[in-house]
Amino acid sequence: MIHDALLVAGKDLRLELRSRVALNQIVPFALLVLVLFAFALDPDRGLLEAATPGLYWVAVLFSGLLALQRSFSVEAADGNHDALRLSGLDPAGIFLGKVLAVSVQLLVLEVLLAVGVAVLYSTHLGGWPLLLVTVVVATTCIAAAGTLYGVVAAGLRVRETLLPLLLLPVLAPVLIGSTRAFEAALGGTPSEGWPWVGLMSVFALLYIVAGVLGFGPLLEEA
Amino acid sequence: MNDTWGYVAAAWIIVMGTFLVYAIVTIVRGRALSKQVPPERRRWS
Amino acid sequence: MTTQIARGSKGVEPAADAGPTSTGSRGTLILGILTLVALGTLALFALVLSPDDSNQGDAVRIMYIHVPSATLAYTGCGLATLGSIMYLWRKSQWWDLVAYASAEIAAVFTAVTLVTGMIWGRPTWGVYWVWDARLTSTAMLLLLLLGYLAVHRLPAEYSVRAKRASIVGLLLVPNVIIVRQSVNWWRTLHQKPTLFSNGLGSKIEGLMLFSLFLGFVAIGLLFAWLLIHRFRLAWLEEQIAEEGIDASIAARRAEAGDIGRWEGTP
Amino acid sequence: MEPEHLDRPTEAAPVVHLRGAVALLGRFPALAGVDLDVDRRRIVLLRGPNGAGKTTLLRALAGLVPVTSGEAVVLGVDLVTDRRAVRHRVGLLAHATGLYDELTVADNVRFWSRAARAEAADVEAAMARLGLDGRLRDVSVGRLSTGQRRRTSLACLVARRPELWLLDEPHAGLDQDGRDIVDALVRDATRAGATVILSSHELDRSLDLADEVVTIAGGLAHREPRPRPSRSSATPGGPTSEAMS
Repeated sequence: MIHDALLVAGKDLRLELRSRVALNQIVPFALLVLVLFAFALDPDRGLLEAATPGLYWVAVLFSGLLALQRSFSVEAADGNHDALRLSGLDPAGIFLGKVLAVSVQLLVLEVLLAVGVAVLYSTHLGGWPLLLVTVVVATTCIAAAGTLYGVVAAGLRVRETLLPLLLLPVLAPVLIGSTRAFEAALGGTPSEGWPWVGLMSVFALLYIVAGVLGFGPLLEEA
Repeated sequence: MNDTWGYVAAAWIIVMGTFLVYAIVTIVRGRALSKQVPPERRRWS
Repeated sequence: MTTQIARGSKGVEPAADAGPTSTGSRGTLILGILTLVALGTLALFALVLSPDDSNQGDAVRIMYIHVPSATLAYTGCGLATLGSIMYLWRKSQWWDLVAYASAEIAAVFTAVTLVTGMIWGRPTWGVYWVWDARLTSTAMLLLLLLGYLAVHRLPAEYSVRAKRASIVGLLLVPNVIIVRQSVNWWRTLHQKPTLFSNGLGSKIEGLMLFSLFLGFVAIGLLFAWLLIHRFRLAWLEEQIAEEGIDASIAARRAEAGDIGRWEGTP
Repeated sequence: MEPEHLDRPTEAAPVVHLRGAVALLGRFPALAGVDLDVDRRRIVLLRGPNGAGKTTLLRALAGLVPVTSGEAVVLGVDLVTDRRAVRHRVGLLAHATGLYDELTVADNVRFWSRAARAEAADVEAAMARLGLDGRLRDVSVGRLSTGQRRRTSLACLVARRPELWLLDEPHAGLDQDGRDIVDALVRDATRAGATVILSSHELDRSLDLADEVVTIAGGLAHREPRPRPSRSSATPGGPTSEAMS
């Protein structure tokens, strides 16, 4: 399972290295969202500053949606579904590999976005332990739930519209949790943030277990 | 507090109306589809 | 309410006397009559006989349908998850259709809960919507249910739809729990405007308690009646989809009649 | 897969055994009760009009399409109860290649071969055999011609060393050189103990290659008289069979 996961993750990351779709399209999109928020909210009245954690995670969530769509569109090539089933790869390994690849891409994106927030919104980043743990846990949540619902929507003509409908309500707790944890970290009260990290960890665990068990049956059909 | 009766009435009408419409839609579709399925496959009949 | 019009509508049917051509049966007819009686009694008690609340006045009368609807919405959601688990375990279509029917009815009940909650909120809070923990998580429940229903209605083969929907359905209850938990924490960090802490002046007792109890009975009966009919409707839908497979196998074999042409060629 | 394992004498049980196999595509019965037996080391040609069910038959044998009724045993695995177990032992060359357009030829062959736990040496050998070890190696698959993609796809299959080869129109889209390679690969595979089932419209070439011909029409299979004495039946599993081909 681990061998297969690393193989699939390596393949997806190599694919990104060769095509640079995430780097050339998704990262600029995320930065653009940050700029648009500044247009929508008056940056001088401290509104932007107060809303920074929320805006940051909304930007991550939407970019994550794009990254997930991309992760499944590379598997949508003709005959790829059959090839995966014939390959002898463990479905749980495929799931973990895709989660890993999406997580790595999102983490890079989040670092770039954090730099963007620090520069554009003049946010002073602090409370590092909580900040880093929140980023890792929330990213795992988005990647795990996204990959599971991504395969539910995969292979259907309505994929692009179905995935957000399925995924966004489910990720609402992650958005709330990561935003509150960031507020706590930036506000210098990290003790308020840790329960949220706990809740998100439960979420991540739930979706990893569900994905490991459910990916096989979902890959298998017709 | 007389105006609250308006809200109460609205709530009850909307709720009962929704239930009624949903029930009728279910029944009507059930009747339409029942005709296409032989009775031995409708175990409740 | 429903059944016994039983027109033997067309001669194609071999045994029109086998039963009414509907999703109704004797059992559901009795259940339907009971439901109507219960709803009538509920209206009488909730709107006429029970006293108004010392704080909320007559607005409290919305509670007798709002609270039972909310409870049954969550019950339906639980049934959908149970049915999904049983489908994945036993691969039985019966359970999948139970899950599907409950999810659809739960979505209707959730919508009703939201609307009554908003209408109740207007006289109580002065606005239709507040970011109350219960109201917000109920709105999220509706979205989660709509996602499940969208997957179950995908234009695909039954086993594909059922399997995908069951995985989504399986996660319904865990999702609802996590959403509720997060929304609760989110709101309680700031303020606590729930309907009950802010609302009722007097304790619920006497006729009010009885009316609420009656609400649970009546709405519960309605839920059961709808569930049976919706399940049978879903069953019919799948029967019609499955029908004709036998016929198409025969038609396909007939194509083999062309084989002579092929054997002749080198 | 070790060679000595493949070189075992012909087992009594056939590699493919179908009786009244039905496979549905949605509600359409693409296979409407197929009977088919194939012994080890045979090369079987499936032919028939478009839409006859050739592709579905190959996909069913690969364990991709469920057999909903009838008997179906491939390589000793019952497809009706557990079709997944057969997948890593068969190789399917389909119309769609299933390759990643944005990865290079070498990336693709390596990924799919490693997924099947193939040896690194086999991967290189397979690419060399199909003429993919030169300039093409580092070209992304999206820029290949149809024939070159087909070769890449074949290289993935060869590196896996399957026990049962299922080739859906393997000659289509290939040049003369490519077709010769396919034929040679097929003969080598059966010599090493594998079994090959292929569908083709290129009857001149395929009839020459095949031991048996099966006609598929209307989702049913009809065996035809053999075009020529089969190598394996004349000298079952014997080394002299190579001389005759």
